[in-house]
Amino acid sequence: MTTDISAALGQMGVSEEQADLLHVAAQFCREEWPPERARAMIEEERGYDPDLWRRIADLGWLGIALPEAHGGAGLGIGEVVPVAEQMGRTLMATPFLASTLAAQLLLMAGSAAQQARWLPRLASGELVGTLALGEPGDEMRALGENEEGGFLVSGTARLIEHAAAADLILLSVGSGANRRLAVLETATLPAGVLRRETLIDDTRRAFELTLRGFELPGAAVLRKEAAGPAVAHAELAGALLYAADMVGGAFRVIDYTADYLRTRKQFGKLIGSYQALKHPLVDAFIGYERARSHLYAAAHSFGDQERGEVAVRMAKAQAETAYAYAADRAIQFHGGFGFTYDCDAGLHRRRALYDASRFGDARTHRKRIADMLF
Amino acid sequence: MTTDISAALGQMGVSEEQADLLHVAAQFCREEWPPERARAMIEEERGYDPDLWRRIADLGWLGIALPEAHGGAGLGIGEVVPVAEQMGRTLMATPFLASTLAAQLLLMAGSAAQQARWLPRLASGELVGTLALGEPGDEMRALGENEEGGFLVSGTARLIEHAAAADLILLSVGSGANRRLAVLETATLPAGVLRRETLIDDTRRAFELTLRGFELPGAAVLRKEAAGPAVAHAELAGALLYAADMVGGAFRVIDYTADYLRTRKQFGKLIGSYQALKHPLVDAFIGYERARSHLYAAAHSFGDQERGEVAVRMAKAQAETAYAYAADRAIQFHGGFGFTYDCDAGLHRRRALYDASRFGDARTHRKRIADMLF
Amino acid sequence: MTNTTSATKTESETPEPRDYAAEADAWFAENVPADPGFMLPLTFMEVGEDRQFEFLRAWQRKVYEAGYLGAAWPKDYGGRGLTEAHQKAATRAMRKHRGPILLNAIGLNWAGPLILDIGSEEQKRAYLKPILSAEHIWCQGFSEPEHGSDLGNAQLKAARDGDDYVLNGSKIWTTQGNYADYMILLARTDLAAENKYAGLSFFLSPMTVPGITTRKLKKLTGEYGFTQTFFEDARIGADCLIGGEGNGWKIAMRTLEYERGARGGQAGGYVSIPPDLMEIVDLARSASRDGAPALSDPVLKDRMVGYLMDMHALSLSSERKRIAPLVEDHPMALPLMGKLEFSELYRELSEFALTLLGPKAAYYVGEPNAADDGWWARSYLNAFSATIGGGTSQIQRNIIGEHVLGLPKTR
Amino acid sequence: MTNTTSATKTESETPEPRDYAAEADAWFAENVPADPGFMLPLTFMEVGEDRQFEFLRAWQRKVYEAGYLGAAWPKDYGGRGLTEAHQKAATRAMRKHRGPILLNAIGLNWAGPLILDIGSEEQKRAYLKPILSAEHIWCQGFSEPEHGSDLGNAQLKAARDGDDYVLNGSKIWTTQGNYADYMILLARTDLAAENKYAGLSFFLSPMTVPGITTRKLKKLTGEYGFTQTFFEDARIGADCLIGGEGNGWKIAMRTLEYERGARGGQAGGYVSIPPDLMEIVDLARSASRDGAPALSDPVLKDRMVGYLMDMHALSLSSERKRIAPLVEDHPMALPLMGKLEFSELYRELSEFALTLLGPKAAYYVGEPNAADDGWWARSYLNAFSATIGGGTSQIQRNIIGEHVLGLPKTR
Repeated sequence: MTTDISAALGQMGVSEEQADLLHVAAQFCREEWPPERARAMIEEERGYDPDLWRRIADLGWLGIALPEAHGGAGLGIGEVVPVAEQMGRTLMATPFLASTLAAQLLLMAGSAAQQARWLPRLASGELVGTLALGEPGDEMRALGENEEGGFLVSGTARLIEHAAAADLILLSVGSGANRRLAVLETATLPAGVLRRETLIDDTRRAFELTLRGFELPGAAVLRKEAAGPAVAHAELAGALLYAADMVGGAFRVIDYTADYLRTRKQFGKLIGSYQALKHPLVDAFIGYERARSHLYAAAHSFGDQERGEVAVRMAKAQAETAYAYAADRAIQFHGGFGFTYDCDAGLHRRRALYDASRFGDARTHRKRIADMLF
Repeated sequence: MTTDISAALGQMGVSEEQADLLHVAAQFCREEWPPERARAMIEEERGYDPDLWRRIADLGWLGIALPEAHGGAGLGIGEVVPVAEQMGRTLMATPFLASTLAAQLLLMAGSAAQQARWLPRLASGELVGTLALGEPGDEMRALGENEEGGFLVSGTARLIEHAAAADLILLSVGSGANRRLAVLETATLPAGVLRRETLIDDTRRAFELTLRGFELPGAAVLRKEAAGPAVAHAELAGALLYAADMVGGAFRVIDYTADYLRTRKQFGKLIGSYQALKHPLVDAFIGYERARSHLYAAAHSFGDQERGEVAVRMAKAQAETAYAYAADRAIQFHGGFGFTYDCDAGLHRRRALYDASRFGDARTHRKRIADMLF
Repeated sequence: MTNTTSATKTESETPEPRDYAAEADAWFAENVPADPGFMLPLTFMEVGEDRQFEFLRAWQRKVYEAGYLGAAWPKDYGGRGLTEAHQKAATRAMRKHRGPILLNAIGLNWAGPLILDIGSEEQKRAYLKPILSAEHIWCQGFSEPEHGSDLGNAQLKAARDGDDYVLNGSKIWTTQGNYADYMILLARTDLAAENKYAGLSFFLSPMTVPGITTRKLKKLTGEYGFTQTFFEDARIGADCLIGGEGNGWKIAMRTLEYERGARGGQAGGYVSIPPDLMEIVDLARSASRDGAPALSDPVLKDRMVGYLMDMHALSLSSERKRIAPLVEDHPMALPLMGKLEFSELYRELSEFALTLLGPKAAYYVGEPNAADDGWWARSYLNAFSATIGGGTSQIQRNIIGEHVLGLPKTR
Repeated sequence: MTNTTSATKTESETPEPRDYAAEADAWFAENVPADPGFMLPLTFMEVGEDRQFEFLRAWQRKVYEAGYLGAAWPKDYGGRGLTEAHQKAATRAMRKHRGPILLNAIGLNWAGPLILDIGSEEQKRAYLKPILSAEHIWCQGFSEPEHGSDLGNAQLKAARDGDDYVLNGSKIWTTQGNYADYMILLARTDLAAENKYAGLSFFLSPMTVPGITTRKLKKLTGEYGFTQTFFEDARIGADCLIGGEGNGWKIAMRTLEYERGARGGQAGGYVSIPPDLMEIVDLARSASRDGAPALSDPVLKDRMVGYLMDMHALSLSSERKRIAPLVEDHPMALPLMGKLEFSELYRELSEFALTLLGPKAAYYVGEPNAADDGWWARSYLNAFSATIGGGTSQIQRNIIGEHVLGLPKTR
C-alpha cells in the first residue's frame, strides 16, 4: 500500500497493561457472569448488580483511562478495550461503558474544579455516571443563560444508559458552536422525568429524559470551548468500546454454536459434520478474527492523531458485520431451539443490533472512511 | 407493492411465437453447436461458420424483429430473446446479435429508401451487419458536412463485433444533438483500417476501426432527428439480447458443473454429495432462475413504454450477477481441471465478463434503476 | 353480513367468476376490519395472545359466512361448490383490501385438503365445515424435540389397545397448540417395522382428551405462538387413524404437497402476509441517518434495488412456473425453490430494514420511540420461523440439489 | 555485482542486522531490474515463457550472489550463516524496491528446508547451494490426475529393483515441470500397506532420467506454467529416497509446514507478489464509467472500503499472530486461516477490479485498448490457482472447522 493511505491505518500492538487486563478480565468475567446470571438479570428492573459493580470498582477498572491525580491508572481508552471485550463475551450487564465514557467527557471538558470534584468518585465507582449526547436535529435546548453560565434546559434526550441508577448524567445541550456539556446530578431531577425505554437488547437498560425548563446552575456547565472536541473524543471512544463488546460477543456466540454443532445429532449424524453448517461457522469465525485484529489495532492506535479515527471506525464497522453474521447464523444453526427465547443465540443477535446502533453503525463508519481516504 | 413502482416493473408472459422459437432454437443449437465446435471455432480467425449463418438465415431468425414488408416476420425484439438464449447455451459464435441490432438501427432511423435498400438483405442474411455506437467522450467526429448531408469521418471506434466479416457497419458519429448514424459499407473502406482486438472471450471477434477523413456520402447518413432514439432503442435491445446470451450461458455452465459433481470422486465420495459444493451450485441455480424470470419478463415488456426500460435493466443486471457467480463457482468446483483451458467453465467465465461489458454492466443498470424508481 | 346472506349465496346458482370477483371486491372493501389497536400477527405462527386469536377467529368466520373461503370445496361439506378460479378471485380481493390473515392455517391448507382427498365420508362431514368456520382449530404434530427436521425419525408412540390408540411422547413447534381442538399427528404404530418410515401412521387426533397437555414456548421475539405438546397415556379412538396403519410417512409427505400448493385442495385465502418492499422504501424515506433521509445514501439505495429485483423475480417466477414452455428444462425447480427463496429473502429484507434505522435500531416492540413500533426487528426475528421451520434452508438446498440438479445425496 | 563481491561478503564477519539491512536496501535500490518489456509473472506458478524463465533465473542468481538469499542457511551449504532476522531484512528490502519474484520456489521453500532438516550430508552438499543459485530448478510431484486434493491416495508406483526404484504413473500441476532438474516426489512403494498412508515414500528425484516426460498444461488464462509429468519405467537411484521407506506421508505433511512458514528453514525472499489495493484505487481513479471516474460512484467506493478493511485485517492478523496474549483462545487459528483468507480475497479483489472497467472489461492481455494491459483479468483468472491449489478453499474450511473450532469431521 502506498504511503498516503497506509499512514491513516491502525497499527497492531499491545501494551503490557492491556495484556494483564485481558487476563484478569477474562477470568473475572467468566467466573462472575455465567450465562444463567446474564439471563437472570434480564428480569431485574435495575439491570445490574451493585455488588458486582463494587468489585469492578475495586479492580480499578473505572479509572483505567483517568489520570493518577484523580485516582485513575493513568492509561488510555485503549487499555479499557480488553475489559470491555471480556465483558462482551459474557453479556455482562453493568453501567461500565456509560460511566467510563461520562468520565472521559469530564476529563476532556471539565474545569479543574469540576474534575477534582467528580473524577475521583467516578474512578472509585462511588458514583455512577452516564451520558446523553443527543442526535443531530433533536438536541436539548438551552434558554435564559445567566451570568454564571447557567441556563434552563428543555427537550428530550434518549437512550441514556442506566440513567435511573446513575448519579451523574453528562448532558449535551444545543448543537454546533453552541453546544454545551453539563453535569446533571440526578438527585436534583424532579420525579417522573425518566422513562425506561424498551430496547432490542433485554440485557441493557436505557432511559428517556424529558426536561421542561429545568434549571442548570453555572457550576454544572463544562468549559464551552471544549465541548465539541470532548464529544468527538467520547464518540470515538464509545465506538471503540462498543466494538470491543461486539467482538467479545461474536467470540462467545461462535463458541456457543460450535458446542451445539459438536453434540447435536440430526439424521443420525452430528450436525457439525455437515459442511452447510461447518463452513458458514468458519466464515463467521474468520469475520470475528478480522474484527479482533481491527479492534486491537484501534486500541493501540486510539491516541494516534493520524491513525486513531480510521482505525476505530474500521473496528466498529467490522465488529458489527462479524457479530451480526455470527449471531444470525447461530440462530439458524440451532434450528428450532434457535427460535426460542431460551437459546442464547437470540440474546446475542439482539445485543448485536443494539451495539450496532450506538456511536454509529457500520454504514456510517464506512461512509466516513470513504470520505477520509478516497 | 404500491402502484408507483410496480407500474414500472416488467410483467411475465410469453407469446406463441416465443414458445415456438424457443423449441426450434433449442434443438437447432444443441444439434449444430456441440461443445467441440465451440472450441474449434476459437482457433479460426473468422470466428464463425458461413454455412451455419446461411442456415440461421434460412430459419428466418435474422428477420424476426423486422417488418414483413422488408422480408421479416413482423415480430419484436422480445421474440429474438429465445433464440439468443439458446445460442448462449451452446456458446454459439455468429454475428447474429450484431446483425440483428444493426438492422434495428436502420429500422428506427433509416429513410424509406435506406430501409428498402438494406433491410431485406439483412433479413435474408445475404448481408452481415454490425454496429459501432462508441463510448461517451470517445466518439467518431464529423467534419466538412456537405449539402447532401455527407461528411468526413475521423476517429476510432472500438469493439465492433465481426466487423471484418460484416458488409455494413452502422456507425455512430458525434454525440448528443449532433449525433448521426450512418451505414458504412465495408467494401468502401481503405485497407488496414480494421484491427482485430484481443477479447477476454475467445469465442468472439471484435475490431477497432480507425478512420482519418473518410468520406461518407449523404446517402449513407440516416435521419438525423431519429439517431438519438434509435441508439437508445438499440442499446436497450442490446442489453436485452446480451442478457439472453448470459442466461443461456448460466444454464449451461451449471448443467456442465452438475455433471462433473455427479461423476467425479474425491476422498472416495462423489464430490456432489458435499454440501460445500452442492449448496453454492443450488444458489447459482436460483440466481439463474431469477435471471430467466427477469429475462422473459423483459422480453414480454420490451415494447411497453412504462415497463420496458426497467425490465430490461433488471434482466441485464441479474443475468450478469447470476452468470458471473455460476461460472466463478464452476471453475472452483472443477478443481485442478477447472484451472485448465480445457475446462468449459473458463470459457463461460470469460464470456460472462465480455457480455457484462456490453451495453452496460450490472452497476450501470442498477444505478439507472435507482435513479428511475427511488 | 350474517348467516342469512351466506345461506342465500350458497343456494344461488354458480355465479360467473367475474361477477363473483366483483362481489368479493365490494365485500372486502366494506368488511376488512379497522386496526384493533393491538398488533395483528402477520403469519399464523405468530398468534401469541388471546385477543389476537379471538379477533382472527371472528374474522375467518365472517369471511367464510360471506362465502369467500372454501368456495371450491363441495357444498355438502360446507363449501360453496364453485371453482378454484372463484376462490382465487376472492383471495385476490382479500389481499387487495389488506384483510388480516386467516387463522386456521393447518385446517385450511393441510388437514382439510387431506380429508377431502382421502378421508371417509364421516370424517368429511365431521371436520370440513368447522375448519372453514374456524369452529375447530387444527394444529400439526410432526416435529419432535429430538428430531427437528428428521420427520422420519418421529418417536411418539401410538399403541393399539382395543378400539383405541394410546399415545405417549411429545411434539414440538405446535402452532396454536394451546388453542387447537384437533391435531394432524404423525406417530409410530410399529416399533419393529423393517424401516423407520414403515412404522409410522397418521391420525386426526382430538386435542381435548385427558393426557394431552401443552406448554407455550417463548419465541426469539419474546412472544408466543407455539407450544410443546405432551402425550401421557392419551387415548384416542381407532377411527382417528387416516390412510391405514403404516402409511403415515406417505400421508405426511402428501400433506406437505397440499401445504406448498403443489396439489390442489386448499381452502383459499392466505395465512401470512409477506413483507412489502414499498414499506421499506417508505421507511428509507422517513428514517433519519446522520440528519439525512436514509434513501439519500446511494449505497442503501443500491441495496434496495437489489432487493426489489429479487422480490420481483420471485413474483415473476411464481407466474412463470405456470407457463409450460418456460419451465421445460426443470419443471419442478420453481415450485421446489419457492420456500427457500421466499423465507431467506424475507429474513434478509427485514434485516436490511434495520440497517436503515440508525440509532433507532436500539428499540423494540412496545417502545414509543421505535420506528413503526418496532415492527422491523420483530419481523426479522420472526423470519427465522420460516428459514428453520418446515425444513431448514439447509435442507431445502439439499432437496433442490438432489431433486432438480440430480446431485448425489448428502449422507 | 559479481561472484567476487559475494565471496568477499561470505568471508566477512557476521554483520549487525541493522547494517546488513542498510546494505540490502542500497543494493536492491540499485539492482532491481528495469521492466524487461514483457509481462513478468506475479507468482512462481505463472512462468509460462522461456524469456520469463531466463530473466527470473538470472535475477535469483544475482540476488543470491549478492548475499540476500539463503542468508540464514549454513555457510557449508552455500548459505551465509547469518540469522533469520538478517534474511528478513533482505526480503523486506527486496519488497520495498519491488524486486521481481524469486523463481525456484519449490527449492527455496519446500525441498531446501526439508533437506536442511532431515537430509544426509551428501544430499545437503549436492542440493542446497544450486537451489539458492537457481542452478537446479525444483518442482513438486504430489497431486495426481485422479486425486487432486487427496494426496493420501497417490498411486504413482516406485518399485524397488536392486539399487534403483522404477517409477510408473503420472503427476499433475507440476509447476515449472518443463524447466525442472529435480522433483520432490510422493510415490507408493508398498501396495499392500495396512493403510494408504503407510505405503507412501518420499524421493528427491532427478527429472532428467529416461522415462520422465512432461506435457505443458494450458491454463485458464490461456498461458502456461504447469505440466503434467509422466513416468514410464523411469529408474532413479535408491539414494534418492529421503526419510526412509513408508514415511512419505509424514514427510509430505512436513514440507507443507515449511511452505506455510509454520516451521523455519525457508531460504527467504518471496515467490509471489500479492495484489496491491492502492493499484485498484488508482485504477478506480482512472477508469471511466459512463464518462465519470469509477471512484466517483459511492457504491464502488464503499466496496473499496470493504476490501481495504479486509486486506488491512489480514496484515494486522499476520502481526497479531505473533502476539501471544492476543491469540490465546485459538493459537492455531490465524496461521491456519491465512491461506484461505488470502487466496479468496485475492480472487474477490481482482474480480472487483474488473467491475471498475466498464466496457474495457471486454479486453484481455495483449490488447492495446485494455486497461493496464489486461492485468486485472489475468490476475482474477490466476487467482484460482491459489483457491484450488494446495488444498481448495473448501478443504481449508474443513480444516479450520475441525482443527480450530473442534467440529466433527466431514465424511
